[in-house]
Amino acid sequence: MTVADLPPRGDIGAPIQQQVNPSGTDVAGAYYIEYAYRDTHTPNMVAVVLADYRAFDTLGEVIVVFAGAIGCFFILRRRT
Amino acid sequence: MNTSNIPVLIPAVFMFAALLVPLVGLWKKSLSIYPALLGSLLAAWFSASGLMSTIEHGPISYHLSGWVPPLGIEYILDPLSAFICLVITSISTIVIFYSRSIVRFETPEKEMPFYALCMLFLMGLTGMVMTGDFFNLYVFLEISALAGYALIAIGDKRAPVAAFKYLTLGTAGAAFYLLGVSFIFISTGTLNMGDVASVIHLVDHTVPVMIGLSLIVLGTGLKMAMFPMHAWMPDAYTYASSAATALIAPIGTKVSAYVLLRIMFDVFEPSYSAGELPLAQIVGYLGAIGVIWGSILAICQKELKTMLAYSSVAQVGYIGIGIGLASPLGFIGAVLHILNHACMKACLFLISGSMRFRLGHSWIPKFENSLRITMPWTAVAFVVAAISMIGLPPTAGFFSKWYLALGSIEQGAWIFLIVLLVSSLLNAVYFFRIIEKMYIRPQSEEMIKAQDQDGTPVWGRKEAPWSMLAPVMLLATLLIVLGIFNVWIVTNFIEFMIPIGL
Amino acid sequence: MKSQTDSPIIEVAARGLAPVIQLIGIYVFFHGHYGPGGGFQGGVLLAAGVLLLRMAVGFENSQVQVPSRKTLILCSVGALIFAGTGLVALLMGGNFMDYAHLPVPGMEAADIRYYAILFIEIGVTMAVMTALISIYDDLLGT
Amino acid sequence: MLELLKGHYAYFFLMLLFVIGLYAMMMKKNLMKKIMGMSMVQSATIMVWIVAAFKHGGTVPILDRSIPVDNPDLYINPLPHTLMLTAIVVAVVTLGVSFALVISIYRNFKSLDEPTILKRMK
Amino acid sequence: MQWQIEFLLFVILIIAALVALGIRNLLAAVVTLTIFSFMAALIMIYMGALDVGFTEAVVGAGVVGIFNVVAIFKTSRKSCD
Repeated sequence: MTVADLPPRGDIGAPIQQQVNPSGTDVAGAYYIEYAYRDTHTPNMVAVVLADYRAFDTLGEVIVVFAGAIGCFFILRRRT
Repeated sequence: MNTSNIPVLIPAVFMFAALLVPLVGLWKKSLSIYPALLGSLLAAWFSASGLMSTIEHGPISYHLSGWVPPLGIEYILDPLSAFICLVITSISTIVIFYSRSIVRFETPEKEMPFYALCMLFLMGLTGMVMTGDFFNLYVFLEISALAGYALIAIGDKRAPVAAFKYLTLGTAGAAFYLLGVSFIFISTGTLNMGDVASVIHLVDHTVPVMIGLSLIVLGTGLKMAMFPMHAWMPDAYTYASSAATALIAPIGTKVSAYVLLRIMFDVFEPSYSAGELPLAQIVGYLGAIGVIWGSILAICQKELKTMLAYSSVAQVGYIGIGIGLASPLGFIGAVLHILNHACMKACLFLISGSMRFRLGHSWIPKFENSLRITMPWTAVAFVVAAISMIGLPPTAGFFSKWYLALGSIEQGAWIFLIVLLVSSLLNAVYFFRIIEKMYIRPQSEEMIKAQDQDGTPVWGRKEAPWSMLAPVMLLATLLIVLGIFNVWIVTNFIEFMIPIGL
Repeated sequence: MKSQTDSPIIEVAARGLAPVIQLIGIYVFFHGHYGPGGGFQGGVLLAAGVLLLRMAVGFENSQVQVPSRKTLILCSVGALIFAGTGLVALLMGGNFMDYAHLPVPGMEAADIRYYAILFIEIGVTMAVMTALISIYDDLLGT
Repeated sequence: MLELLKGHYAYFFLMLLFVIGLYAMMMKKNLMKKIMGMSMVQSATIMVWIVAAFKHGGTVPILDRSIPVDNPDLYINPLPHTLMLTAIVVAVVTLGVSFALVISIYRNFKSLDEPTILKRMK
Repeated sequence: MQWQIEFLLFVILIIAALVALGIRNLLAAVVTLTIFSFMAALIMIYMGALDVGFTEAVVGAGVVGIFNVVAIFKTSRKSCD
């Protein structure tokens, strides 16, 4: 029953859809929508967030893929 | 290099080392250890200088991609994270230095992926320690977990089964963590830890936040092998190869304990996670049960590595007790135990590796007093580490238990005190059993006969090569040094780490 | 799957279909700035093309496209392109991954970011494509 | 009650899926079935974030010249989408490693059935 | 908003999950899992997450399917439960 206390789906008043937090900092989502094109001249906001604002996450993602490849190599390949 | 770049440089050094190992290793296999060794030395240097600078000038906040924290990812170097990073990097340097011949012996032809996975594992751990962002923590958790699954899967014939168990439980833990983070994200609208800390008091009475925190604790507890969730650990540590175990066992679970400390006391206020929701108390009592349970099961084991794995369950329980006390003394005990236990476990697992390398087994009923003749220095190191595990005064292990005991007396938590005393006795039982076999039990007929046929003198003949002996002796010395200087460590480093409000 | 399939229809179909899939992959990769897509999806599609060939015409005959000895090296080179871009930004005085500090003369910061995103996506594509092929080769055990 | 159901039914379905996946991970005996349960757990977690990002009246987070960006209510939140892209990649790679482990287990024990494997481990 | 369609998608998603776990033939289970993945992608696209839905479709139908089939090919095809 915990999900019943979450904000309903699609609610514009939910905390993640605000522009400013109660503590005065910007909420990331609204900032990305507003400034993504101005900062990078790229229309696809998801690509901007992926490759610029949170680039280190994406680097981690690539490293995860690399770790998977190396891991399978380590587990299965019997001769090089 | 500017000190302000240190927070990102520690994981980045490991990352570049991991990416360089295949390039070097596919060209010439025997060279693949050098990028790994160089990388971990460099990272150790960075974390030492980071610790010094953060004690002098205060915490450093690093903005990745140059965006201000709630927008970009933030890395934080404060005394606690720098200290844990220093522990990780120095232990890993020692273990990688040790691993050179044993990797060639136990997993032949696979040096290149082994060292690449080591570097990825360490990158994940240091990233988890440094990060100030909930989702970035998840990514690094998965990097270290994936490397860990693969490292554990090679070794004994039964190792893949253990690794599969670890994989299912670890993935479930990561999914719990991600679900918990999603609840907190939906309730607060931000992922940055500092930002969450500043708005959490507005929403922390709502059910999703409570459930979210509980799910995070559950997921991290799975990774940390807290008592009811420890099922993956003994098998995994027993069947994996010695070098992999020596790398994963001392530091892998400790980082999850650090994450728990961070989230419960830094992001959420201690009065919330230890008062309003009794999560810290639950962690403490589960830790107490785990201490007793792990110690009792360790007594029943016949294989040295399994015994050490069960004793790891017990030692993680001590950290749980330190969290459960939710007081400055408990915090000091937990952090000091992270350091001490990393050194002790690394030392013991390295010794079991040396035994496998020279004797071909680490089966306790086959130990006898020829060990003290054939491997004298290793036996001495084992005694020092065992004394430290039991917790006798001159060694490091005593002092973390001492702080935990002081904390539980201060809180009036007598159950924890009793658990600490009883567990020391149980530790004594299972370690003295081995020491007795090592020093007193006479040689069996077959062994003497075999040596006679060999005809060569056996005195000190089978001691491990110096590249394996030196790390073991270094760790054993370190245990005594840490024990002597523990007050200096606590007053100069750990005092700065205690979170506000504890 | 190890040997060549008996049916020529499958082989012809796979040989005809694989370049189309890879073309779509390249389109998805370059169109990532303007629509759904980007490095990861493009890489997966490129890998899917190669995997289709590996399944249909056999392991030995599909070495021409991506030799399986080179996959791990290419994967780490792809990740190094990504990480190296960040490192260059660090050495030029910015923070790690701060593309505005990349040494490209005569461009404003937003445009540098635009091209830097494209550049790092090349690394992502390379790494993902070769890693997936490498995992497939290892699973098949040759 | 109906209002609650209409706003939250996605969450209820996803929790159900999460529990089904967990059940499969714990109770199924075949290793491949365990892996399937694992991927269901991950899918459920991913979709919780996606559902949370949704906005009534919002469009997809790709810049449309005719819709002004000054009002963030007109675009769906792009942050959870980005995060879940990473999570999907992680899920796929975990799946790959688990298949490698399964194949390795099958080489050693010639079975994928958990009780049989445990019996042969002795 | 036609929420009935989405409700139907969710119901199919759950049914596909249950069927995939129930079938004894692993190859059939993999096919059902692909349906599951496709439904998940449709739901994501319905929620406006084009990138995620696209990725899920590419990955779930393409790569994961291939890996599943290879794993079953290298091991056994029958499941006891």
